[in-house]
Amino acid sequence: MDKTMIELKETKEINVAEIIDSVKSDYCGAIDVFIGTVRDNPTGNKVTKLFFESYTPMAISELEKIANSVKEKYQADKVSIVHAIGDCLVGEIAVVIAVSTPHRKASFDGCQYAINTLKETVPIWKKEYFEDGSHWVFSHP
Amino acid sequence: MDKTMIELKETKEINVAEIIDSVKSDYCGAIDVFIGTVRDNPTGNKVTKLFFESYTPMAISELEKIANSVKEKYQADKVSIVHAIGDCLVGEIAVVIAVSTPHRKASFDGCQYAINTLKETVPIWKKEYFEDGSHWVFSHP
Amino acid sequence: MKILLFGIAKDIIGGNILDWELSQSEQTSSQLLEELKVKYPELSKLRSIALAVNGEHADGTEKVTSNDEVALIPPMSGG
Amino acid sequence: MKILLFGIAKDIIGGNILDWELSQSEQTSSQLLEELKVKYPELSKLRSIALAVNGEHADGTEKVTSNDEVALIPPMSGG
Repeated sequence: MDKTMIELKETKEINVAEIIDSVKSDYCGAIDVFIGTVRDNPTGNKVTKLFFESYTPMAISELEKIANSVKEKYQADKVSIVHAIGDCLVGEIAVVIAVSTPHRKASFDGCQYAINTLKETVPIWKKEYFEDGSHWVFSHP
Repeated sequence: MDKTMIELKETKEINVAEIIDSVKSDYCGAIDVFIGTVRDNPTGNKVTKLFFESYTPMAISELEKIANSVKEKYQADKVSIVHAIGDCLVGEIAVVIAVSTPHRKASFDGCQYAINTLKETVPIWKKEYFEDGSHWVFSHP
Repeated sequence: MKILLFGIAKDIIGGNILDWELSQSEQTSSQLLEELKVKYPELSKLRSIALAVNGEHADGTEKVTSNDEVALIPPMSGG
Repeated sequence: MKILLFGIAKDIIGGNILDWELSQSEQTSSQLLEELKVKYPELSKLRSIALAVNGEHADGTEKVTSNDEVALIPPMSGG
């Protein structure tokens, strides 16, 4: 039974243990998991929250393309990707990617490829809120 | 409060969510987690179980050295490493490494450095059991 | 036709959806994007601006009619 | 002195601990290792064999006395 997950959901609904469980495989000795969390800015403006919005059907379709690429390029057995939508406070989870592979190097390479590609191709937009305002990230040069 | 973990324990006692929680940090946007599991051999001898033994005080000391190196070399904020000891069945967890860093690339690099170094320097020995016998891994050329 | 708006494109154009009349019954996605930039010059000040046609990133050559689902894609920032 | 044994070294020598008399009251860890290999030639057939002295990987130059904690380190295979 394939339990892998390609989902957008509220950060409070993201269950890392469930995502890891979804990629377990008896023929894989390695799972790499990347967790992106909301980081406070150590210098400068204090981040109060992030807000994520998505073009949902296309975002899911692009995430599925990434999962399939990781399987093809890195011989991954299972790939799950869950991204937060809506408000996210400092310390909360923005994204989780889990990749299982027979051997360890491919799990790191596949997971890193997935997060790098997600940032380039998945229609999700992040708004940063500070104590004195807000802006859509990466919008302006 | 520092909740990071450097431990050897039975596989059934290893709690991945607790380990991930132990490296969370408001100033880190990235956590990379490597989970090594017992893999069945898709070709050839079927693995029935693994058995891990350790020279425990030295193993803990070597794991602490690795965690400190990851902090120094990759600017990691927190590093936890938990390795299984005793019997481990197919699908069970042998090792979990979690690394939190401000930015994502360092989390992948630091976690990969940690598992590669663990295999070279930490006095833990693995015996593989097959249906028709057993052997200490890597003992003979 | 309706063009879906996200992120900063909503702030520039106003609202989640733009009602838009194609200048020809069929045109390429790059032509459509150029016309949108003429109407909303603020779009050209973004780090990047592109279209998606029927849920796929457009490369500019797609033929667009009023039956297609078109979305404006400002710089993405997931992760 | 007692030398701690692990993994395949236990199978070769027998038991978890080897009772061993140093040939000199103080000698280098490399001398001790050579003497162990002479007594237990199967150790030389391993992919690698080394000592730890007081919980640190030995580089061969350490001075070993009967007060030190010494362990035989066959090829490690954690992870």
